[in-house]
Amino acid sequence: MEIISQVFQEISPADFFYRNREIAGFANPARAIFSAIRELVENSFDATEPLGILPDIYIRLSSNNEGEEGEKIYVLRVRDNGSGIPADYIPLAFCQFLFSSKYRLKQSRGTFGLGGTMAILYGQITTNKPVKVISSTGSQKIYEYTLMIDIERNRPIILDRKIYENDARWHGTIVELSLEGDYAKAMPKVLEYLKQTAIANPYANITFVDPRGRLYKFERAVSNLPPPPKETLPHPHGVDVETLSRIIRVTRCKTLLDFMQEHFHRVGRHTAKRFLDFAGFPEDADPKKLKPEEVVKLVQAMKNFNGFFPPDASCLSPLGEEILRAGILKELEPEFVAVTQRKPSAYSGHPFIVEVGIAYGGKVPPAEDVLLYRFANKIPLVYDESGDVCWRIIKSINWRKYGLMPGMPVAILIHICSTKIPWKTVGKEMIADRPEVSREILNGVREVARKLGTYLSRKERIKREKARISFFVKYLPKIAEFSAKLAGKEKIPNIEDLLRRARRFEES
Amino acid sequence: MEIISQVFQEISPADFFYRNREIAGFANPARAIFSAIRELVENSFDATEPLGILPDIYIRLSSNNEGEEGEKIYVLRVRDNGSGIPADYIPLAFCQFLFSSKYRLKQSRGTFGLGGTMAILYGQITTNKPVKVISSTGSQKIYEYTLMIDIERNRPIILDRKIYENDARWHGTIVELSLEGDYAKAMPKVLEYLKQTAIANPYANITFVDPRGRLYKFERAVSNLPPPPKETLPHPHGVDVETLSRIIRVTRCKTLLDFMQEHFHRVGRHTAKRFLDFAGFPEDADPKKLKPEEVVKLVQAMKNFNGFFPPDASCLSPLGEEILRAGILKELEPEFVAVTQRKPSAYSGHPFIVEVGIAYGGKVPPAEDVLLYRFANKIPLVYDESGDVCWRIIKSINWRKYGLMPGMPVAILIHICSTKIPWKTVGKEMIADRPEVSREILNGVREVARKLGTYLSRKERIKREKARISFFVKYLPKIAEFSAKLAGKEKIPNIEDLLRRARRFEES
Amino acid sequence: MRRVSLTAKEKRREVLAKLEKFGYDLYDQLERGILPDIIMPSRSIDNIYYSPELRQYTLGDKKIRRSASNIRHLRPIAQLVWMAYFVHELTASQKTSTLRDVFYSAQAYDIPFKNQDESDDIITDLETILGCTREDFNVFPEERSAVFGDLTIEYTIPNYEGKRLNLTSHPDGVMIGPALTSAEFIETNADKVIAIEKGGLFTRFIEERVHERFKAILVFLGGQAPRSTRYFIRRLNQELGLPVYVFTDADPWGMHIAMVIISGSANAAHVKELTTPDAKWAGVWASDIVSYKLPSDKLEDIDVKRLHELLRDPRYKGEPWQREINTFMRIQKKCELEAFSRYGLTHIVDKYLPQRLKDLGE
Amino acid sequence: MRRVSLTAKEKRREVLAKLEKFGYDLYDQLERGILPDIIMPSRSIDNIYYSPELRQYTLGDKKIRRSASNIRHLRPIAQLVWMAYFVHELTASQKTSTLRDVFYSAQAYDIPFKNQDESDDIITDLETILGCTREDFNVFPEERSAVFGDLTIEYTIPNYEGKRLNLTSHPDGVMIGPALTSAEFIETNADKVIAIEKGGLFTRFIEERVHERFKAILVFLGGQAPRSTRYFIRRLNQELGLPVYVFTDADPWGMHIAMVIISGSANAAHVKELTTPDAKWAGVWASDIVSYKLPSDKLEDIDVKRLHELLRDPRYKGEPWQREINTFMRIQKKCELEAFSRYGLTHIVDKYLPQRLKDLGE
Repeated sequence: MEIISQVFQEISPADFFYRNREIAGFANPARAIFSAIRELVENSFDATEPLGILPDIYIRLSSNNEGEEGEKIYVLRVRDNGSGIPADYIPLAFCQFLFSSKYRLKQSRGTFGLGGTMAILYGQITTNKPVKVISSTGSQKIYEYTLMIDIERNRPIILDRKIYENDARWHGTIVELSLEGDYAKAMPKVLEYLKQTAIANPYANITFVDPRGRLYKFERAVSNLPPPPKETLPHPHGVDVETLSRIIRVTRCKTLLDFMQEHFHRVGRHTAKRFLDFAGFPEDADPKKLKPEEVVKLVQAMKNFNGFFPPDASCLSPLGEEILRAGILKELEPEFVAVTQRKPSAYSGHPFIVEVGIAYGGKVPPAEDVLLYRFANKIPLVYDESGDVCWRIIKSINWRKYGLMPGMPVAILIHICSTKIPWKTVGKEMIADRPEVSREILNGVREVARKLGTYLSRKERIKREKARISFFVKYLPKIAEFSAKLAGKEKIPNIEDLLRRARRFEES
Repeated sequence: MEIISQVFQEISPADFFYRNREIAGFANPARAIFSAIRELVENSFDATEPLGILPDIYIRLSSNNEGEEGEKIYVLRVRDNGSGIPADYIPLAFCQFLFSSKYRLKQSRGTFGLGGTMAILYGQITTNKPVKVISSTGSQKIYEYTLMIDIERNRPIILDRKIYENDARWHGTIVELSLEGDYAKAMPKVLEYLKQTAIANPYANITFVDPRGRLYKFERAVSNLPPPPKETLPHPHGVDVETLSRIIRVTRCKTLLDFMQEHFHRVGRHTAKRFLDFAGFPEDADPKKLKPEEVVKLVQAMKNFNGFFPPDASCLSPLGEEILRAGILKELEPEFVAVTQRKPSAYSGHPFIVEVGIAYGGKVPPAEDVLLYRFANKIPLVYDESGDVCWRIIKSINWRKYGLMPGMPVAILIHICSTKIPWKTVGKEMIADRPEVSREILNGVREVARKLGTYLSRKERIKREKARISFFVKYLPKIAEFSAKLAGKEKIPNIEDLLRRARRFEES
Repeated sequence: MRRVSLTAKEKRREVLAKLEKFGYDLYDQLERGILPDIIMPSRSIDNIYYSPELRQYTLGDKKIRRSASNIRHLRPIAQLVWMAYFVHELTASQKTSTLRDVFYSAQAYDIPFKNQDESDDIITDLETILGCTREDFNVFPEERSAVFGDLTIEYTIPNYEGKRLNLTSHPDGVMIGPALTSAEFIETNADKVIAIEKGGLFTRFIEERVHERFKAILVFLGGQAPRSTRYFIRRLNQELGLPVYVFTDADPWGMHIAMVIISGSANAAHVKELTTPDAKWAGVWASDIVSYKLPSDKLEDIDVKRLHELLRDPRYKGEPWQREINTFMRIQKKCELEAFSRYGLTHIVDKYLPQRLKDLGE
Repeated sequence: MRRVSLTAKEKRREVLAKLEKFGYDLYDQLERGILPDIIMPSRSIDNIYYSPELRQYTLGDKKIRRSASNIRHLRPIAQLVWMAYFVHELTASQKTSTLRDVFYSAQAYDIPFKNQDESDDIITDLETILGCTREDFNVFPEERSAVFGDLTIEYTIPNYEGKRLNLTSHPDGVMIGPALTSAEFIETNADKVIAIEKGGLFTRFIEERVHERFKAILVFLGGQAPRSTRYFIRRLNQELGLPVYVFTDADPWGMHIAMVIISGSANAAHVKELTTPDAKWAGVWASDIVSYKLPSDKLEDIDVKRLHELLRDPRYKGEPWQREINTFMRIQKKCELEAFSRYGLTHIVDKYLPQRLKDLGE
């Protein structure tokens, strides 16, 4: 008996993400508005900051039928002063899935390389309108494309292309797309997102004009940028079989000793020798001739060898303590602030840095719980707080140990930057609980909490010292007075000498 | 000034999922074991049940170094008696992403078409070992492939292929792969998954041999299968611009009247006429000549027109009240059970059916909260309960209204089946909060809760009725006795007559 | 209304007669083959009115009907009849009982109460039906308060009938229990009554001979005064014509202790012999905190909430209530009677008391 | 230890002398230019022992030292000296005060206490140092209990000196306050003391003439008895040689009320004149619940927890304690004194009381 079998079919990546658009944050009209703004703003940041440009980002969301409730058609326009995109790449960069500038080993805001294209796809399937992209790299020309996505083939369709003179040598990118959405519902999260973005990126100018014509301006407070990330080699601790196989396929090294030094992060001659000895491979073995089991053995050895240097931060772009402090002071105006940048660390070979700030008093509202601001690669996370590892850690800490009681005005800012943020979901809102990462977060939080604890206890100690001296002055005369009365004596004992001695004793 | 721009790069779908494997449930060694078992078991169900085969599924997880703690290498083997896969399709079906039999408009367990391939990819990158697939469609041959994935190209690599005679005309598929994992940690969830799978699929035999050699057997309790799903046309309510454009591209219809009847679910001549009138399109318009704005207008009209028949359930394969009740009775042995299958409904044009069961007493443990079992397309969901819409709905219900107090032994089973489950994340563990879906769940839960409420209140009423009659018998003589004493009378009034009347009054 | 000067024996006879009539009514209905019913004034909140004439809470005209044909009423009616029978026995044999005793006694007759609240409630029903207080049928609460001063009483209880006692005979104060409640007043030289919330101050007043210096009968309230004590104060006022001054802590709760003596509580709207409408709240006032610079505490949330409730209460319409509530709100402070100790133990008696009595027109 | 038969006047003189010596010690140190210190027995939990000879809790040999050179001790020492001064004035002028009054009085001397707990604690320190009770220096608590029975006393307080009162003179019971605590015992015909936890039953016993029928002095404890009442019971036992029987509810709390009268509390381990080691807990026992079929309630978690604590308590080593604790555990029930009412109001007096007194060898 032969059974009629299933029908098989291949689909394109664009089709896959079209069918599963909710997984990238386009689950409903309110969320779609939020996600579209966020994805385009992140693209703008990535087109400016890493290239040394102070970001100027202008966002406009407009609608012809504002005032009615519920879902309607919006036009979203985002303009930046970034590096621009070379004309030939524009159609692919915006209208083809899995084509991006972000598939590299350095920190960038978007890590799936889907965001912008996903927003355009969502706009297309809800409005059937093309997207307009205007860009220049600062050359003599400005290019304007009118594009749609061929979803079944995962290819851009170029509907129109115009070229303008660029006398002013403007550089940047403008994206304008139509989409169905529900701004009334999305508004609180959109504004929270922009406000927190301004905290973590105090070197940016951000302007937002909303569909009701209201203007939100977040102005630049510092004019130095964080150090831009550099592309880096993979760290041996983070290498899996697939990565190693790919490197073997392309290497020109003839010996494992060269191979280790050439292709891995922070591996010098000495380290390579010690490692190969540990792993039990001859130094002169030809990497191309490794058998599959030997590749596995080499990967295992890389994971287990403790002698590698930890990854350095050059591929990362943390805020730095100065900018973090500036952002906190600007926004929260606290009585006390402490910040820390943890040493670079790595999970599964992905380097990351945790930065933590604490703020006490000032504009921080007193609350039962500590107020938590979460950032990943400088992006604020405004959804799903309670599923985040940061939240779990904050809740697990015994704050009393640091002299903090419920009801005190304390805010914690946690920023994790990495070449690969360990997201819990594709929605990029919750950080997963990786032991290496949560250890750094915990230690960072403890470090700033200790500083705050020290501040609070010093404040307390000064108060107490003043009280001590006043105690002698107050109570010794009382003891003299009443003991004299009890003893039936007329004369109260002379305690001047004792008081003088007590004071001296106190001061020593 | 021209700025050096970013470097662009295209990656394959396999590479994308390799880079982002945690989003498909392969975040860590414990979770990977669970996900690999689940994905292969689901594939086995999809290869048997819809084709009218009573599933026999055998799972074996083995390890050479069991006993040590933590991560190690396992061999996972899953065998089913399903339809088998035609020889030529085997490499693509298992070792190419976005190639699947599941991209159709009918209900199947896996909806991303990623699961099996993802497990194989994870095994490959952790162990560098190929996967072995043995399959026959019941023909004269059995094929055995040894395969790997070319991740950078998203293509299968065939390492070996053997052909055996199939005298017994065996049909089915065996998959055997190696992967790194942590069974000790994964065990509770794996066993919970299998137990709940047995509840929702009481027509299957499931056998599991774990690495410690323990045998878990879940035996078939009923031998009738749910009706298999049929492939269906899209329902007009669920059509977006992209879907409509694709249909227009392939249609041979010359008029919209024909077009509507030919390509959409449950649209007959009369409905098509009424709809086109409502939408303001001439019946004889040529679909191929619609302008982009007209396509959008037609889609909007489809969404807004109330005259379409609701989708029928033919493309869905719900459990049915009988099987659901059997599963509950078998596993929970409750004092009371009620089940309901809601009428088919649709969200964004995807038909779905919600089935709900309630169990009271028996083996259901009394607990503060109602015990919740969630199923999607017959798959139990065992992770992330609190993020699920079912959980939110259960929590939102005022159970007291149905006579239920905290601490009572109540379990709710919710099964949603659909051509497209509205997942919240790629991990397939949480159902998103779609108004159409949550309304059906809410109504389903209310319906069974009402039945339970009726049962409990009838139980209570019978108890009360008995109490009523005993009241008269008890208290009327007291009133007679003490009023006589107070009044100073020797004789107690005769109340026999009154008692008789009270009884009759009660019975009426 | 009953005459104030009813002697104890007459009073007892009247109560017994009322109880017997209550029993006869039910007996009669049963004899005629009718499921009996009982009609009584409603004590629900919408039938409780403040009566400016009586200057206390009182019940309106709304009646409720309990019928044995209603299954939910059967049990309460049976309990009520039993209760009437039980207190009839008690009164007839001149014994007393506590609320707690009554609760337990029911078990002997197989008419158990679920809890004491239920049995207390049935006693209140009986009070409402008969129009007299539970003390009239010899049911007393646990709480004990005390009296001290030049008043000679004559006991009416068994074994003590005709015996007399002067209430200065025990300088710790004489307990107000069943015996004193039912005693006759024979003779007094006092010209006023001073009621005091706290025991410590009561002892202080005795030690400082306030009863002699101010010709006062001193009553220790023990916080919110038990009903027997309120009844006793009323008798001092009505039978002997003595003005009554009440001293409490300066807070909303102390103020209300005075008010309940003056105008009664909503809980006791169904009885009419517990109030002393002419009694005066003599302090400590909120304004005293300011003028005497007394040590004080900040008002807590619950105090402020209580003040707002009192503002809406019809009993608090006039003065000094409105003035003092507003002063509390303004200064946000409260203090206790003992606060005067900061000026020495005798200050309250030497300075404050004479001044205040003068202020109040004494 | 002080002799039991010390008269009130002698006692007062002795207390005053102790207070003066305490003052002089401090004065002397200051005069010699030394930061003074005070050494006293520690009242910490590891210095409290159960003394089988004394049959009460008592303090061990551990001492603590409070030195004015320690900043944390300065304030308590000042408070302690002031307290000694204050109660010296009180005792000398034969006035009484409550704990609350003391708390407020401190403010006049600019040595305020944070709260009453703090001032109560300093009074306890003073008791420990001087080895006498706060009642000895005229500080009394708020709570009032009462006594009734054939005992003639003679007052020693000002204005009442030499006056006599028979404690049957007021049938509601005579309050045990400062005046009675300091009175001399003149004459009695009673041959025992019956102490009762609840007021209702106390009144019942009076009404049923228990004082005559059983020749008993009746004491109303009012729950956990105030220290002045425990002292009073001790005097009845020691000075008059009367055996003491204690009746409480049948639960761990009632049992402990009896125990505190017999062997004292850990809180008062520093004073030695509050216990009556020969007093007997006469009921209601757990075993009575079974043998008398009394209406009962289920033990609650907190009751069971308390029983486990008592099991470990050295005071509960002997009988009837062990037997009754085990019975409680077994039957998991408790009941109140009033529970006897199920057999009628007089049952407890007619049947239970004579039987129990006989059981106890009366």
